[in-house]
Amino acid sequence: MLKLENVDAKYDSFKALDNVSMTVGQGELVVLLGANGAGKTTLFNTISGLLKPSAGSITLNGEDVTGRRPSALVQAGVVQCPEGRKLFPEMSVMKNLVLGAYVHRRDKAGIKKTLDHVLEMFPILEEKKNQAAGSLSGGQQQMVAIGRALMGRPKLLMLDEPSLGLAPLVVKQMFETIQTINRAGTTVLLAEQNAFAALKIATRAYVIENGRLVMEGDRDAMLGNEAVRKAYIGA
Amino acid sequence: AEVNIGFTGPLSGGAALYGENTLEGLRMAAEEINAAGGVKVGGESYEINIVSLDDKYSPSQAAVNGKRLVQQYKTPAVFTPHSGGTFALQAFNQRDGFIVMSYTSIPSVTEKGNKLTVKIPPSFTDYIEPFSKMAMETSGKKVAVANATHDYAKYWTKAFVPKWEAMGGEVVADNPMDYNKSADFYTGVSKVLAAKPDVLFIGGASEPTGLVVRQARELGFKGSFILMDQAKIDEVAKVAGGLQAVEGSVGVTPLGSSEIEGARKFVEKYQQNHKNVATSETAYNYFAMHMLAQAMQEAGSVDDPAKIRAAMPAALKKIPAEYNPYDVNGISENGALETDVQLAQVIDGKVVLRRLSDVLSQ
Amino acid sequence: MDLFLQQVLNGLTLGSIYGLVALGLTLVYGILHVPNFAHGALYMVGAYVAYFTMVDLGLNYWLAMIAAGAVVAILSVLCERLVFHPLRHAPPIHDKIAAIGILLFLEAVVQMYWGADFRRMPTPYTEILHFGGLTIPAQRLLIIAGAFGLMGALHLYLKKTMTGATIIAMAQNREGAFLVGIDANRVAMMTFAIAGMLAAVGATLFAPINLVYPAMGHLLIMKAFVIIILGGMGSIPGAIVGGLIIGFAEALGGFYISNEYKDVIAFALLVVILSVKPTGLFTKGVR
Amino acid sequence: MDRLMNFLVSPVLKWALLVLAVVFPLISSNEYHIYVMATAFIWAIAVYGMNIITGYCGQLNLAHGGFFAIGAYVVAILTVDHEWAFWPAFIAAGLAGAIFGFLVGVVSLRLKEHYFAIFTLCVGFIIYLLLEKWEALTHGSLGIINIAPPEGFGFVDFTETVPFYYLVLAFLVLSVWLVSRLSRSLLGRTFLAIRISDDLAQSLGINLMRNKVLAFVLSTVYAASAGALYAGVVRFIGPAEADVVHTFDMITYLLVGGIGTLMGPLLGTLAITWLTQMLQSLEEYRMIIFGPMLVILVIFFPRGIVGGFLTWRGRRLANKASQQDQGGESQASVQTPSTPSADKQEAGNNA
Amino acid sequence: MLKISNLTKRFGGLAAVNNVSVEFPANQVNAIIGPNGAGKSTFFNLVAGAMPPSEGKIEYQGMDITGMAPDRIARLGVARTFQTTMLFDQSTVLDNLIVGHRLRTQSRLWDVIINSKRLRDEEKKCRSRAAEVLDFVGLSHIGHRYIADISQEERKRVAFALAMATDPELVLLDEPAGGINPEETENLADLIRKMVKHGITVCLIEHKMDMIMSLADKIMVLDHGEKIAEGTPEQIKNDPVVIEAYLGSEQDVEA
Ligand SMILES: Nc1ncnc2c1ncn2[C@@H]1O[C@H](COP(=O)(O)OP(=O)(O)OP(=O)(O)O)[C@@H](O)[C@H]1O
Ligand SMILES: Nc1ncnc2c1ncn2[C@@H]1O[C@H](COP(=O)(O)OP(=O)(O)OP(=O)(O)O)[C@@H](O)[C@H]1O
Ligand SMILES: [Mg+2]
Ligand SMILES: [Mg+2]
Repeated sequence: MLKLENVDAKYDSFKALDNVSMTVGQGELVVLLGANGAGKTTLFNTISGLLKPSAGSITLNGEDVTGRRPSALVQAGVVQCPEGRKLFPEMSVMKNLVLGAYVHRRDKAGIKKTLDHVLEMFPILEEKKNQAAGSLSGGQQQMVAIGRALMGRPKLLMLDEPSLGLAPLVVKQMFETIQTINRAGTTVLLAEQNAFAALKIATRAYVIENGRLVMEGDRDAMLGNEAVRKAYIGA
Repeated sequence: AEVNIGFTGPLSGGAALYGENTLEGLRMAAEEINAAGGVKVGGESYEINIVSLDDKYSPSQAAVNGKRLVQQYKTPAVFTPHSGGTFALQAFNQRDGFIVMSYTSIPSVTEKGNKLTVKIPPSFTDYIEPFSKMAMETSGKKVAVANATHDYAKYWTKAFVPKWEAMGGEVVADNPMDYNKSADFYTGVSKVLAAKPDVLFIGGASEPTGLVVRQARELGFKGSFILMDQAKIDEVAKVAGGLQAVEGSVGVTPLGSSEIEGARKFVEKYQQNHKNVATSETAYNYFAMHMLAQAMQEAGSVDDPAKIRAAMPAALKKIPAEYNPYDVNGISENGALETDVQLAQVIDGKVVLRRLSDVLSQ
Repeated sequence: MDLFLQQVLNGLTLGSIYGLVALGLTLVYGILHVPNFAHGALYMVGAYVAYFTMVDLGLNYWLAMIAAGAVVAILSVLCERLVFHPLRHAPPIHDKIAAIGILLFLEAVVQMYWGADFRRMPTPYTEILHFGGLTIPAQRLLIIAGAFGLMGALHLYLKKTMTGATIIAMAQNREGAFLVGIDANRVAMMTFAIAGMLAAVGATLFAPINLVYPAMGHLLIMKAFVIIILGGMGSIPGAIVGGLIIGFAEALGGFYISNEYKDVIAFALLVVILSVKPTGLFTKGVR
Repeated sequence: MDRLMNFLVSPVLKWALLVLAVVFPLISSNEYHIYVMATAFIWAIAVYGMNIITGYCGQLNLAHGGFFAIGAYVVAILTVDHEWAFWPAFIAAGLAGAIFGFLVGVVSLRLKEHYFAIFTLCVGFIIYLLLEKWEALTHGSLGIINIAPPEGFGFVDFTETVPFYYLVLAFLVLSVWLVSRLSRSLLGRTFLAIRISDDLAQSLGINLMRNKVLAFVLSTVYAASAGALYAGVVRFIGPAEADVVHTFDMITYLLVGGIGTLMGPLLGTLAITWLTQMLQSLEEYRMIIFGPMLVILVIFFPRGIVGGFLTWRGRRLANKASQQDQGGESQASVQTPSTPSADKQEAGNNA
Repeated sequence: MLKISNLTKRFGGLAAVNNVSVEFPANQVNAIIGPNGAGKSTFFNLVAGAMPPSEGKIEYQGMDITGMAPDRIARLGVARTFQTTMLFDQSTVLDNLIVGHRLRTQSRLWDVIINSKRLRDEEKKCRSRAAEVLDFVGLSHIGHRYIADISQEERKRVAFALAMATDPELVLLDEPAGGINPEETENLADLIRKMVKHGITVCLIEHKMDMIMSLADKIMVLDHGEKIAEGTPEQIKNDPVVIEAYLGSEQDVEA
């Protein structure tokens, strides 16, 4: 479904991605592991078009999408739930969610359905739906961000550290939700610090270090790998 | 050879038009002089080269410009069309050795004992008595002051109010307005009209003055106007909606209506190269440039300001009438040019001219 | 009483124009998070384009208004593309300076082509209506009606349409807007176009009772800033109400207190209001 | 290369600049250049003041020009209407700057960000209007003429350009010296903490109001003193001196030089002043060049002359340091320090 | 150390903190946990004085500090870190820290002008304090780096150091381990232990349960602004109310 070939990305002169090649197959749930500053967010932003790669190519379903605008990619079904949430802080929770379905804006009934689905997943949002998103607690905002991404009915959903700042109970639910979404046919690309929980639901995983992909493997191989356990899962 | 003549005035910002107009007068004169072979001094003829610098109406910029003109361009004289610039230049003109050619009608410019200052236009104070007299005769004794708020207008009001009262008139409202910045004059005009005046004393730049006239008429004012000399009757009328809108008003003579030979010649020349109407600031500066050139010839020097200044009375006598749109006929000891001013009044939709001396002697 | 009503009318006229200009400013502020000091220059250019269309091309008033709106909208979009877009990551003070650069440039260009003269724009609506002792020139009625019509339309556009919502979304988080598939650049351009158009239409409405000259936007833009701060930056109702407050303060204050101090009154009002309510009248309490 | 760079930041440069400034009148044949330089120095003093409140403390004060005018008017009114000598009037101007600064600061510093900026813009405008309207005190729009020049001593006559130049230079050096001392001191660091975040500063036990007001008062004293010197050289002032345009000019100087840097205010002021003088020959068309130039500068040199240089150098040094660090377990990579204030678009998002 | 009685904070109709009474003893780690939006950060804001409470009383070392200005509270020895780390990106790490000790100094403008001995002494003091706390958090080697260039975890540590530089007796840490990986989290926990060993009382908000459980001496659980439990980690882990509201089932805690 998604294929990156020899992608480089730069901030000024600093190379944040170095010759990254990866594939994400239809229906897979691929986890991206890496320390802070390894380049996960950069990779995500490159895929979703917020950053232009300085070299290499990105193909989506066989079509070259390198350097496309983010809006075009969302249209094509690539939706990112970004690190740092990037909500519309002064809009109500509801408006935030509805805007998530911007590319489907003509499909009123569809929006309603996804909305119900999202509110069911995060009941607290139902309660707060008329409150300004910026006045929610950190964790609640994270829920809005995930919800907003889901509203875009993604084919490829990219989640950048979705469990950041969430309570354990919610984290657990969230991983379940991700799994559900994935089972229902959405391809998922997930960056997580919570490596264990992420790997448990993953199909495959990549490890990124200093902007380079250094390891790749399926779930069991990764869970069994001593180096991975040590670096990302903890004792 | 060449002689540089300096100019510092507003060429950008709100007063740019005014600055451009004054500068244009200098340029016209310089062209004529150069076409006629330049200034002849000691067997050599000098082309006049106008060096103009923008000061945005700021005195301090004028001072910087003045320094630059004198130091870098060795100008024996610097023209400036505002009192602030004049004062700033006067702080050092005697020491640095240049004549300040000031286009401002504030008398104090030449009353401070500066020996190298020439005040080009007549003092506005000359107008007050005849204006008042004419307006009282036509409309009545109740005046409302609604002129502008800038420095020059303030000087006017200060001199005008006591005079009007001394002549038996009454000031029923005093409500100056910012002509350059106001978005709308309705409030101000309706306020003064509420005092039921016979005469409105107004004036700032001509066009906003025209707006004030127009709005006063819209609000039902039937009396006449005294136009402060910065505003020109013809231009005011254009904005106000024709001469009938300013019926009864008194003001300075618009160049186009003047019968003086120099004025007619000047307007002709001006219209060859310009689309708009010639203004008095252009004409006065045009004259002043000619006079300066003449004075240089008389003095036999293009770089000794004291000599040039001293030669001015003589130069005035020699200057051809065609260069003298206002019949300037003398210069006071302290540097003010003198003329018997013509005044204008709109009667039955026509501009009628009268000599100042005539009005006062009646 | 008549005199009072006359002042109310004056306040309404002024307030309409102020509101219209402030509206564009507050919209652009929403997107840029930067006070666009060049907005007053756009207003001025609008007046000149209308003047040119009417006087030099001899077209009618409404065509002139459309032409002014279109040209200034394009100009405004150009400013966004060439100046503010590249500056989108810079701190606000940079935009302020850049905007001043634009302002100087536009004024100089206009002066080069049209000179610094005051010009007077004609209007087809020269009738003067009288109600009792009240004098109402038709153009003033047009100003009030036009301004409120536009404000209403804009409000509906922003509140009721999805495109409107995207503008607001953009204002609050540019990247967030990207990520839900909004073409943020297009929205930014659209906002600038609307703001420019509002300024130009405002100028075309107002110019016939005023004069057209290169510095005509100076004080207006200052007032517009007072208004958007008064109303709360980025707030649409704030801009409208703020415009009216300042309009009335000037008209009534100018009449009943002192015409010379009427600008002082407007600015002092702001100082007082902000001392009491430091974030303006219409900002919501958001962390 | 490195040696050159080190020279450029070392104190040697400052001494070199000072020597250059001292000999300038001797090598310049043209008094006009000296005069321009002297007025530029005056403005630079005011810009240093602005740098304290805006550059170090992070509060954009748009009333700065107003305080400059207050200083000028105090000197004008005292010397002309009350026949004071210049120097006592100069001191009074500084005091007036402090007193008004304190009053305005106490009211306005409760506001934040744009609200503070526009509030002060209005304060500046009110100052302007009052200077213009309050005729009994300020002579209104007529302005004040014949302001006393600074009294000299012995053979030194400050109405002459060259002595005046040295006088202003002395004040400038004093101002820069004080700012440099301030910026490196605990007090300067306190201001910086406030600039990062009010909340952070408060949590570190810093009394916001007291420090902000102090920075504000310092800046207004600078402005008023500069204004006083200005009155002493131009010797005629009108309300136009309080025009907001001057405030914008000062911001431009600050930005071009490098906001929050030590030499930025001076270099920026000199650069723009001379640029304007050079463009004078274009007359009314010069804004067609100057306007876009300003835009380009801001886009491509966002941190100004000094700031840009420091960043570039900082990055080089850091690069070197990390090369030396190689092998250490630190995996953080080097990057450009990002712009001081948070990305605007995200500003609203820092919930 | 810290005694809270009936503390309430309302935002409009919402009681973000609702009638909470609790006591945090000195010289140990006191943790606050609870679901998102439970009012934890708000609770900290109230203690630190960043916002005034609607009702209730806060006593610190027996002194009533309710409604006191945050800077005064800081001077009394309460330091905090923020949920989103705030530092001055354009300065070096060391420069960031020096100002941390400012509140323990007296120098005024006058000292700056005359470069008084007091100022010089105090600057030396601040500098050495900065070096000390930097050493304390184990970052001496990056003192010369620009903040913008250091990693997330290092930033967290610098934020700790900054709080430490104020010579606090009580530090409030809001999600110090947010966004950093398990190994680094462990290091951070060690650092917190070290702080306690140095006589500092810690109050901590965290979602990482393994960290909390191994670190805390006392835990308070908030939900919807109300205190639903308090006790030792052992008690909390097995409190059915807490499991229901926050932790989920036993196995999840380990995940
Ligand atoms: N806007 C930027 N400008 C310059 N450098 C950047 C920028 N954003 C990120 N970087 C650098 O790029 C590298 C990769 O960063 P990235 O945010 O992609 O890491 P990450 O793996 O997502 O880390 P985290 O777990 O902290 O989210 C880091 O060294 C970071 O400092
Ligand atoms: N300034 C405010 N205005 C309105 N509501 C607020 C404000 N601050 C906090 N709240 C509300 O108070 C509640 C508690 O927020 P708080 O930030 O204290 O939660 P928290 O426990 O820190 O959550 P998290 O773990 O997600 O950071 C939330 O529902 C939030 O929406
Ligand atoms: Mg990341
Ligand atoms: Mg929190």
